Amino acid sequence: MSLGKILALDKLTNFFNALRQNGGIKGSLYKLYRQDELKDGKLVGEDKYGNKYYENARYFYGRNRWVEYNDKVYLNYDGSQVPAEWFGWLHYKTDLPPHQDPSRPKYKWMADFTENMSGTTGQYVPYSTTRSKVEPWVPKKAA
Amino acid sequence: MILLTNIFIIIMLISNIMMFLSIILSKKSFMDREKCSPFECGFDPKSSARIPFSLHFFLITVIFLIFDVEIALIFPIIPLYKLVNFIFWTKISFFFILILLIGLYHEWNQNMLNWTN
Amino acid sequence: MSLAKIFSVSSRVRATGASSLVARHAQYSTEGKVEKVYPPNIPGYKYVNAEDPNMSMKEMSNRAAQTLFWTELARGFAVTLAHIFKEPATINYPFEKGPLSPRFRGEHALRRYPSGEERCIACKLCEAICPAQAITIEAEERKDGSRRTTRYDIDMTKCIYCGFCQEACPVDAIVEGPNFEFSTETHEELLYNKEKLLSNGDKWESEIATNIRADHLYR
Amino acid sequence: MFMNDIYMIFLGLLILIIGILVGVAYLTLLERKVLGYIQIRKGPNKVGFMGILQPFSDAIKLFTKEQTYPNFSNYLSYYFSPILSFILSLMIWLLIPYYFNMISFNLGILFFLCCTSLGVYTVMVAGWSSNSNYALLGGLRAVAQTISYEVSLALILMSSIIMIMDFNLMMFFVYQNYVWFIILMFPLSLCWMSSSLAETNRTPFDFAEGESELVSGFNIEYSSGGFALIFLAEYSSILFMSLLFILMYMGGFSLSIIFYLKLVFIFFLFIWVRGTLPRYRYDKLMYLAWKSYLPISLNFLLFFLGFKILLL
Amino acid sequence: MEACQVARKQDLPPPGGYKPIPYKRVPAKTLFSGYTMFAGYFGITAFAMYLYSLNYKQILRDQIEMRSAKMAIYPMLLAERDRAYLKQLRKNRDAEAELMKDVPGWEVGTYYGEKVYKLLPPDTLVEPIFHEYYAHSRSWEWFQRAYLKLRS
Repeated sequence: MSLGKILALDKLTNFFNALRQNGGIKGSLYKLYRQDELKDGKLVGEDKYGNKYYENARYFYGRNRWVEYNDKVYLNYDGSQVPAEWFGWLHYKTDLPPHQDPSRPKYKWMADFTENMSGTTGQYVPYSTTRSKVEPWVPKKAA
Repeated sequence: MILLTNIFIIIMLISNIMMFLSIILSKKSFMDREKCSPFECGFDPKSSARIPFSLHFFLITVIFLIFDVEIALIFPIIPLYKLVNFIFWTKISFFFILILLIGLYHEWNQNMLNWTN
Repeated sequence: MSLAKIFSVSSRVRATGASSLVARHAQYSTEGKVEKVYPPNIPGYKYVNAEDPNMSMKEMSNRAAQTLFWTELARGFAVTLAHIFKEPATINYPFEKGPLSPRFRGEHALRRYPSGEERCIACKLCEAICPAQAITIEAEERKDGSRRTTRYDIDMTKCIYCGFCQEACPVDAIVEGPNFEFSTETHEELLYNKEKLLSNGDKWESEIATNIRADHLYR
Repeated sequence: MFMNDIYMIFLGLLILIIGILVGVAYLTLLERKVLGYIQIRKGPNKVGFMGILQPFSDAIKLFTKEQTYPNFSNYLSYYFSPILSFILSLMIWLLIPYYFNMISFNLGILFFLCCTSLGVYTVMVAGWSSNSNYALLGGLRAVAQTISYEVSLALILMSSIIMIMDFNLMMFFVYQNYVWFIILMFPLSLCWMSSSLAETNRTPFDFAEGESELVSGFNIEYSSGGFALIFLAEYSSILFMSLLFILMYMGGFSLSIIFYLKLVFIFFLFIWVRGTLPRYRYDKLMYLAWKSYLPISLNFLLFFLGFKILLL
Repeated sequence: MEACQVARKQDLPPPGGYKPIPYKRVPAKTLFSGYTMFAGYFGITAFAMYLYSLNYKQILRDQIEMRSAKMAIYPMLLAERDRAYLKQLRKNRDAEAELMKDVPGWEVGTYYGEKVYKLLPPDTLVEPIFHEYYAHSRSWEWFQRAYLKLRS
């Protein structure tokens, strides 16, 4: 065990790395406010909605991959904002991030990703997709 | 004493205001018959809650009463040591506590302190 | 009643106290009486009940010290204090997410063929097998003569996420996708119809397809 | 000048009450955090800046919830017992050695004993008046436990009083200049610690609210403000018990930041105990009070009385 | 289907088999025996008692010092009090003289030259009653003295 490890200097280095990566003291405070945590990591990629994906193997399995949501959503981040392409990588299902995975299907009918819209005006409202079985009689108007 | 009374009144006001505020501020209140029934895991209460309870609790209270009275008798020896003859004070306080101790052991011996029989 | 009797601390000690023990020996040490050994020492058996503690002076003082100075409790406190400084296992949820299997059964989706044609042929196997009877299907002939559903409703509040529907489906049309973040504020929003399920499929096709591919060896 | 004194006293009282309430709020946060870290998880860390506003959001939630009144409950006693317990726990806090212009009790320890003894009644009345079997049983248990430990509590307290020969809490500081009483009477201080745990219904002895059998104990029928007041009263009495431990055994009141650090440490000890020890058994609890702590405290009382007589 | 041909490894126990499971209860190491702990406790308590006795003697000395200081300062405090009292009496007298200066025949301390207490020797200090003592001072001072108990 080296002297630095005994004196926990590596922890200090990690802390300062995280501080530098998150944009100084002010930026770090903002990160703490928004994400409750200060972590340093390697940027793996960014999806088209502006969410950034990071990785750092120093943390234990389950915490070593994380997403930082787009700054525009501020505190309205939600777990369902992670698009389907990155879902598997973030949930440790695969180690290949989507932009390095050629086998992912890309069809033109594939829809844009939306987050969970419950509680907003864009929420899903159920309706019947069939013709109704009973059709009302509409009297013919005398011409 | 007047000051203490005043402080008591203020504290009483504060706590009453807190309780009253909570009643006023209660957002949700629709009356439900089930909600007002005593909590018994979803059942209606099978029997009245004002039932006679185990005698142990009562016996404990009686023993407590004895000891609390004795404690109330011990407390005055503190201010008394400045007022009375020192030899008397020593003897009285010493023997009082000794008798209390022996009384405790006697109760123990008579199985008064057993919770279960 | 002797003074020693008053001062003996409890009835139990009094019963096994020195003087009465001698008396009992005098009473029972007649011929042929087998003294009961306690705890009983029978070969092949292990005595598991509480045994009387060792009453030697050293052991007694050890026990008294343990009780009086909380040594054993202090050990427990040390253990919990050590736990405070361990790294907590909390996952910072919306930013970090726990591991999921490709077989995870989440929100339902209706898939399409790569051409964009919907897969479902309205065979109603899923409706038949659904143990919670959450699926309702109505079928009609489409204009081009193929058999399609006009109604494909899933009551997500009835669904028990058993996965039988995707097992039963012959064309991989209905699947349970990986999504679990579809909680809603009202009950109505969970009564999915065909359009919703198809749009789910369109949204999640990338992930559903890779999941099926990852599992293809075992299907 | 004369009215100034009175204004200052009421200002001090106001600061004291606000301090207690905020302190209790943050103690709950501390408790949740420490329990979390003992169980290798983080406590609340989302509300406000890293969870710092959690207690306030809890308080707002509690006070805006619906207040229910159980059928056939004795309404007045049901309504007023939480208020009374809150009043009593605030009254105890008048004893705190205060920096400016508060009451200096010459018989402070007697005042403390009176207030804690009265606290039993609120629990009993709350349990009885809510007309629920769980509440009644929880109340009975709490009363039996509290009064049993009150005896040993008073007797342990008596040993310390014998050492200082005064009822004024400020005298503890004078008499602990050379040596803390925790060194002088170590087993007694441990007894006091566990007795105060039992007196405040804290974890190894929390039979008043044993979840497995009594759901929530005597406060089961309380919601919203009533529950909040009971909760506040319990925690502020815990806080005062830890203050008293500092006063009696760890150097008394020294008007310095160290005093408050010690106070926080003792409260941390309370939480630590909660995170470590499982619940006791009820008959063992009674035996502990009557067959262990009472004889021990009486014997120590005799011993210290003899020691003091030698010195006098 | 190319993945089917990949040789897959069967999960087997490690070479040499699994390690034995430690099931025996290992009691924690005891650092001190009961005797040592009791001896330590008695030692520490004896030492603390010695320190306490030192402290107690110090407190007794302090008390004596405080008592003698009080005794030393007591005459001065008394004198201060008397002086303030007399000053107030003089103030009362001056105020009376000021007030009654346009009344012919008025003498301060008497009723038109007639003494109030006829049998007293002339140089006796007559202590006024409480309200008369504060008669010519501000009412606030009177209030402060009269309701002194509000402060306790």
